[in-house]
Amino acid sequence: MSAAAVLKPKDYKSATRPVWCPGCGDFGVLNALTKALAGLGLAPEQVAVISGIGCSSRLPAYTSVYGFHGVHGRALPVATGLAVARPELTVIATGGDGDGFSIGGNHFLHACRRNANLTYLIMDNAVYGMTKGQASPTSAPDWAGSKLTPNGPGIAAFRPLEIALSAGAGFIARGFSGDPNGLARQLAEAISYPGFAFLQVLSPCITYRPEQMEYKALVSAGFEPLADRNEAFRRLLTDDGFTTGVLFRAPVAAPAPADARQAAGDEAAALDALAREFTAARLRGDGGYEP
Amino acid sequence: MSAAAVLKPKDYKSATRPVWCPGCGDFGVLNALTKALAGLGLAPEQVAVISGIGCSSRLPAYTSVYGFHGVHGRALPVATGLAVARPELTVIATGGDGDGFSIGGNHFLHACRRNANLTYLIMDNAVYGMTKGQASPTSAPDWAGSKLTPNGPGIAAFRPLEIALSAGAGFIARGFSGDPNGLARQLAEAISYPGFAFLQVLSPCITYRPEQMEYKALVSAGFEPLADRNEAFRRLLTDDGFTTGVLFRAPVAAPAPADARQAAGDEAAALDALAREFTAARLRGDGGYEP
Amino acid sequence: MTPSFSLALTGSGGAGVMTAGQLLLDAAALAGRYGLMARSFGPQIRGGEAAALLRLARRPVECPDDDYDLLVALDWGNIERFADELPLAAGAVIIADPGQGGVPEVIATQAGRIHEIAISQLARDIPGGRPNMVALGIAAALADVPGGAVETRVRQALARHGDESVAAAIACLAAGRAAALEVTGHGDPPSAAPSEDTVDAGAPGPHLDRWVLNGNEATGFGALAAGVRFCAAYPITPATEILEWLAGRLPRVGGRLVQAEDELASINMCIGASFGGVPALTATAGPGLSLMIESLGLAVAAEVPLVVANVMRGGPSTGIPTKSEQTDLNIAVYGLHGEAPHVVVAPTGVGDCAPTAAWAVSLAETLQTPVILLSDQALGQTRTIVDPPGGELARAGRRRYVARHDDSTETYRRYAMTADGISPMSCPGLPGGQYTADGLTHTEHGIPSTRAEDHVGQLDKRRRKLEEYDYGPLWGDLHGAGDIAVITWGSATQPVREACQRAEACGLAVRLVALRLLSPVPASELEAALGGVRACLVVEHNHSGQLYRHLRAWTELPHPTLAWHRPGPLPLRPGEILGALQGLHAQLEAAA
Amino acid sequence: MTPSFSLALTGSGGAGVMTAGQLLLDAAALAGRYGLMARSFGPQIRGGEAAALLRLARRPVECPDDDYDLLVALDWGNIERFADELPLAAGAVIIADPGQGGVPEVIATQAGRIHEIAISQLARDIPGGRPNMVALGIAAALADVPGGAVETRVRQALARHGDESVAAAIACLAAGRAAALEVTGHGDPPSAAPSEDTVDAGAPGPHLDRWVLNGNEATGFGALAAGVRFCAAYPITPATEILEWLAGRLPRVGGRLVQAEDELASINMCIGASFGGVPALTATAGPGLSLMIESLGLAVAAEVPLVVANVMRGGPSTGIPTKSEQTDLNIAVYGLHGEAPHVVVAPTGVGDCAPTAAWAVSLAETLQTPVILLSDQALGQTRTIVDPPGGELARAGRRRYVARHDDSTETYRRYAMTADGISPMSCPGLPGGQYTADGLTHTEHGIPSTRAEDHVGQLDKRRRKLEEYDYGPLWGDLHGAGDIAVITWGSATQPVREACQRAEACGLAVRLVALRLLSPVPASELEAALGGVRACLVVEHNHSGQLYRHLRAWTELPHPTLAWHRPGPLPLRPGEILGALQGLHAQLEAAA
Ligand SMILES: Cc1ncc(C[n+]2csc(CCOP(=O)(O)OP(=O)(O)O)c2C)c(N)n1
Ligand SMILES: Cc1ncc(C[n+]2csc(CCOP(=O)(O)OP(=O)(O)O)c2C)c(N)n1
Ligand code: SF4
Ligand code: SF4
Ligand SMILES: [Mg+2]
Ligand SMILES: [Mg+2]
Repeated sequence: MSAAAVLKPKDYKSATRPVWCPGCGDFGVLNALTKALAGLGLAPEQVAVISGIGCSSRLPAYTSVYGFHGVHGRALPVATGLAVARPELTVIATGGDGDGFSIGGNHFLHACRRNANLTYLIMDNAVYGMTKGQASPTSAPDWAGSKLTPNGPGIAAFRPLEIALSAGAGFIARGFSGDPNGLARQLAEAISYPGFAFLQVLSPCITYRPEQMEYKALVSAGFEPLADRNEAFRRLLTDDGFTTGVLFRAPVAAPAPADARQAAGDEAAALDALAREFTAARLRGDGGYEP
Repeated sequence: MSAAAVLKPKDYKSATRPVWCPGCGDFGVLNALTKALAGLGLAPEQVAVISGIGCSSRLPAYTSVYGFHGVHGRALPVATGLAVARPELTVIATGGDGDGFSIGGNHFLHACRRNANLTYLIMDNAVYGMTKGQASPTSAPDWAGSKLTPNGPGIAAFRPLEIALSAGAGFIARGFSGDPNGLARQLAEAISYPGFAFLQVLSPCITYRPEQMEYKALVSAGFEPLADRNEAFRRLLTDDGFTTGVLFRAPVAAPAPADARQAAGDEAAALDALAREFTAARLRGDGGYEP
Repeated sequence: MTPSFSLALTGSGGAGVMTAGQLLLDAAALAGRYGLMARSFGPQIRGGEAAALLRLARRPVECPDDDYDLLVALDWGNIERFADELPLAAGAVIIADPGQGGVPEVIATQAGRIHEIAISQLARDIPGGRPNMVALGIAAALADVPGGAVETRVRQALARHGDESVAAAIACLAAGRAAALEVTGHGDPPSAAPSEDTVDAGAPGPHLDRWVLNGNEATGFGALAAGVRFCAAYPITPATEILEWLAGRLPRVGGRLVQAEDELASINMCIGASFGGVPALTATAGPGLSLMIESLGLAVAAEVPLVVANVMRGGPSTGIPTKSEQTDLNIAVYGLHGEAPHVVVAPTGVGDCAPTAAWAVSLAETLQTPVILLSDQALGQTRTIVDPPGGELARAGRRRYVARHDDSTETYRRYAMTADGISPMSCPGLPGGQYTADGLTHTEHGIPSTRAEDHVGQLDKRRRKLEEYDYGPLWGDLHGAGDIAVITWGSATQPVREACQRAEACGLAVRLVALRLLSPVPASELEAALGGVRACLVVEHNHSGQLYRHLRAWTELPHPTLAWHRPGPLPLRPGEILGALQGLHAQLEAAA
Repeated sequence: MTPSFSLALTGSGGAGVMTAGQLLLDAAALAGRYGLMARSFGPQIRGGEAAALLRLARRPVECPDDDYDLLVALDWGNIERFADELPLAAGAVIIADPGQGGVPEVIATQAGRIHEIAISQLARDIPGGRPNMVALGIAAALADVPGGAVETRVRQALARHGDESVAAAIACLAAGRAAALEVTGHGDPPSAAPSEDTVDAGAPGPHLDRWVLNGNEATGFGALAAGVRFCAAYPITPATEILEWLAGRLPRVGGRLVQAEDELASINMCIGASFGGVPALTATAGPGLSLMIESLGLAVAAEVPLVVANVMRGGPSTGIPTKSEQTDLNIAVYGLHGEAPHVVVAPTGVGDCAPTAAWAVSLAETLQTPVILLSDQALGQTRTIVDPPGGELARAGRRRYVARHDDSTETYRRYAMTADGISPMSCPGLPGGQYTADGLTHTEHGIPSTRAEDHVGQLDKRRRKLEEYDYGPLWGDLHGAGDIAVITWGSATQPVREACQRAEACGLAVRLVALRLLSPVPASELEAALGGVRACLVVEHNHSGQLYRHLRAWTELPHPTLAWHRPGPLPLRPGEILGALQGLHAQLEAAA
């Protein structure tokens, strides 16, 4: 595709038919994503969507950009490797609440700290959809809908936004799959943020959490972007989990990870110099034997 | 050892000589722990100390209680399994900041949520001691003391107390290895707490972070136990990382994980009943064939 | 050879083919039949096309047949997805609903007799009627499952939905039966006429004590019966049912289950519980097993008993989670870093899952080692009618030792060098038994050591305890006595066994060795079992012949020994194995 | 046989034996010698006892000798810990400082000539003098390393500490040298007199182009030279130096290193970078490799090139992190779940680390597969004087393909079936090449599939690309032509090679096959190399004979083939292998 062509949202969709159940919230997320990409005018080959395993993690193949459908819980490190190695690309990591907060929780913590330039979009349905409906970290302690925890998980639900803030994320937002336009706007903002941007999307699982069809009535666009971490914390203390919008946007992006990439210069010469560091000649302070 | 005998701190030490460098902060932690155990009058065989890998994780073998020196990063799940399977024991998980916050970060998050009855004591020296001094999650972004990150890790330091609070821990404290008496008191409180208790101990690494010898001048006993999560958050917003004491103590322990253990009753009869659930007889609604 | 009848019920999501299939299998059980039912789904998470694949017989059967005698299609949605899985027998009966459009080519081109029944119309004609109940009536009639048994089962299953539902279903059954007998010609079902060993649906009898269950449930039960009282769980297909079964049952025997954040946690939680003296198990599949590898090595080094039930699915990586393959033998045996000998066992059929799971628990506890039980999707998720286990199930018995508590001169020698390699083992709560379990190379006391004598001594000890243990007759099952042998394992055992029976019926005697103990390799038992054999075939359901390579590494196999194997997703069928056996035989004859 | 001189410098923490040892090795390099130095530490994290273990020679040597000719003890702190590691030659010279107490029994009882030198007193007598510099003077004198070379090296090393430091050190050297020659008798060093091939310390010459480095640095260099431009790191002994070396050097060639939170992250970061077209490597040891297993399977299935340099240490579990063992072959080859063929290679010595690392990178990139490079602590951490690699190092070359971007009729076939099994590979940024890489079984386009033709097709393709590739002569190194053969790999190669040379010197011709390619097994090359062999020995440094079993599984070995192996922590020494060879020879003679 030539850069000049103006692409529509549908141009960011592939021909592959989603495996999702009819009515699954993830359809709305796919729509919002394609809308956001079109809105930003990004060339599909400059975008990569990276995921783990779960219903939601099937998303990459339904787009026309580069995709990576990895293993359960590891979307973020794959995305980080790609973003660090190829900083000119637009990298979006995605997946479910189980993938991201349960098995992938450690990468979430450290991705927030590391602040590589990528967007992390979690489709949160408070359940493991793909494995037929077990409790996820965001399930309520008394949700007794799974045979694995017949009396409910019995433990406090995971608070994604608070954790992201504690861990150091610079951009934090919440969206709702039932509001594709709002979600597309939030996504576009997240993608444009020059660092790690986290976006929790409430995305109902029609099959194992049919009660989530009520989300529509519960959500309200209440967050206004705050630039101060402490204020954002205070705002969260009264959050009911259904407020949408951008909660926090750190004014300056933290520096890129570790040492900045240096110009490659003359590679052959550099390698030569490195090899010379090993020579015995160096041990007496000179540059080697050149007859 | 008979329960009647009054044990002294030294009775909780083993004959094994620590591998730690002379002056390592972990000696102070060992002393405080044995003091706390003696103070609580716990029988050594009723206590288990579980660790991962690192200098600090060597601690269990230096005690006379049951110990488990597992693999890197997995102290908490081992301790959780033990605490859930044997609720009458006193279970203490321990290790370093690398073990607990880097490779073990996910277990930390979920142990805070799960609230099993155990104590987690992190010896935080903001470095990987055992592997010769690389940056850990709690290292400052500009700490350039490691060849692996010659310009410093460049990313925000991990905030253990904030994360613990966000994740749902019910007891959160900070101690200092240079104050074994205060630390012993905090430890005793943590051990007595009927749920998950987290204790970050500033424990200098004399070898790779000699500048930490200054901690003595920096720490101050400033936390007073708060019972309100939001207040604790507010308190943390002004924390400099060197305030010690109990920050947070949730008034009521959350329930034990998942379903409560039921009386075993007659095992043989229970197994028999379970086997009968498989029979064809059940498919017609009766109890099987008994000629 | 087992005379049997195989049938498939297909339809789109929501059509209820799985319910119909399961009711038919249950009814067959009530009627004294044996049989099994596998489920096949399209890629949609829910609501896609589905097929219930049944086989019914008057003798025990535990594997699918070569092809299907009957196909009842509620509709044709995406039937081509199942074409590979649905080989139709010559002269098979195909029941098509004309209201669903023409018979698709993949089906029509197969040699079968197509009969039309307006299934959905029949259902619509009955108030509250449902097409899948009509299909059940059709299938039962053509599969010769007594109507009384079907009715009994349906009444019981629908009771909670009220009398009207039951009545509607019964009417549908009758309509289906009548239509089926009409279109196919009365009294002419493709299977044999009702034989004397079909039990009256109402009659009680020993057949009602048979188990109707899948291998996952059976595995959970065997573990529980052997003494497992702790489980840490992270869901994964196709192992989740083991965990779910235990979640509901452990509390009844004073046990506990924890849902873990991931498999790194679940395996270590099991280690913690077992260190505490409580027998522990977790269940997983390939990706989860991969994540447990490091900590399994810890369990080997620290000598912590535990069982991992690994339910294999198509690999590598995420592979095909819903399909069966015997593909994790390599990782199960060789996957640990360092020298980490442990035990690997596999059940040889659904009926063997409970005894093998119990044995796994008892081996783990006795030998203070992790045991990996290799089940697979075919065993785990195929609902099967089996005889309950014959003998007593094995039970956990851990060697315990407590230091005399006034003996303070020496600390507890947890890893003492013993002749049989099994050391005393205390556990928290026992006074005087304190020690620190360690994954570092350690002394007999458990103190870290880098000395050669400790390292080599403990390596020797841990190998010795596994190699010198007497595993008894459970190491493998032997059948037949020909001078051609087949070696196999796990779920391949049942199709191989049936292939051997068929070979025997054609006059070709075959000796079958089904290994239950996969590591350490029972080399001397195996070599004895193969005494006098002229040629050997190693059959398994994977791409590279993992058992074949493993046996080459550790035993002397007869010459020639051929490897016959192929990967999933299609199940192994007796006919293809019979073909391989006949090929080997012909080769020998030609050479002779 | 290599005439060589082996010596040990021992002392408590802070005594500076490692510095002295390293300066001696460096000086030997300046003097045109070859040699190596291993380090041994007690259990203390810092400040415990330590030993520098050197071997110096006039011909290339890359392994320790059977025993030590000289022991210079700065003090005796916990010397018994090193007793196993310090076998003294008959007539070895022991230099003891009388100020440190009597010579401990473990040393005194060995057959050696004990000489007393008041090392610390001599140092105290020199303002700013340090005992380790006196010890260096002693060792250099007795090892016949020219004083000029030592002085040159010491001047250069201490220059930044100022002239006074340098002067003090030089005085210590002289004092040590004088004392050593005095107590042992002038001109009577236990090694041969200075031979003509000892270079004048001041003279430049081609020997100054030799490399003085350890295998970890060499591995990092080889990878970098081959094209690696991304590394994700999680520290672990004894692999950390690879990561640290790269951290400092990658930026100079435009590459980047990220410190990861754990190995699950580091391997997946490499996958991400490589998916992005940037050759990637990570380094780890057994526990970390275990954690990477699941994602290595993903790299196999999604066909993502990458290299894992696994530096082996004592196992299982945490084992002995600081000691060498060849113990991770099993997990490297068989550790992945499902059918996940990939490549495993091992360098055959420190000098081979750079070329093998470069080859690993080029194989990964060409074959679109993960490659595991098996180094070990002995290779990784032994500072060695070697000739720089002879030929060009291999370089990464990935097969790229971009769909014509106006060709919109078909999406990119990333996993197209090709004759050689290697598919076209695009990467983000290339227009028209978009695809989704997937660990699920997939079609040629990368779309998830559960169909047999896709599953079997892709399994076949991935096996084919590895099995039909021409690996060229690097598959293994051959030496000698006897009718007894030794097969070995990795760091065992050097002691085996020396054993073969010694056997040859005693008239026993031995053929040596050192495998560099461990998986897929180069079966036909190996069988050809063993043509005409009467008997074979498989030598390795582990407990169960992992290579032996692996070769049995995949090749036909000569009869008889004996497995000779033992675990660490003690290094393999040529003498014990020679013994095994002679034993095999005697057995053959007896049978003949
Ligand atoms: C290592 C590993 N463990 C477990 C699984 C099984 N598994 C697949 S998806 C999934 C959970 C998915 O939940 P979530 O991420 O919330 O996605 P959703 O399906 O709800 O969109 C699990 C446990 C796996 N594939 N790999
Ligand atoms: C899986 C794995 N990865 C890496 C290591 C190497 N390792 C050992 S200890 C350690 C870090 C220790 O740091 P910390 O937990 O802070 O303990 P400290 O030594 O500082 O007390 C690492 C990375 C290991 N043993 N296992
Ligand atoms: S199971 Fe739930 S999350 Fe998965 S596709 Fe269906 S509705 Fe969506
Ligand atoms: S390296 Fe640091 S943390 Fe480790 S023992 Fe020494 S002082 Fe303590
Ligand atoms: Mg979910
Ligand atoms: Mg630390």
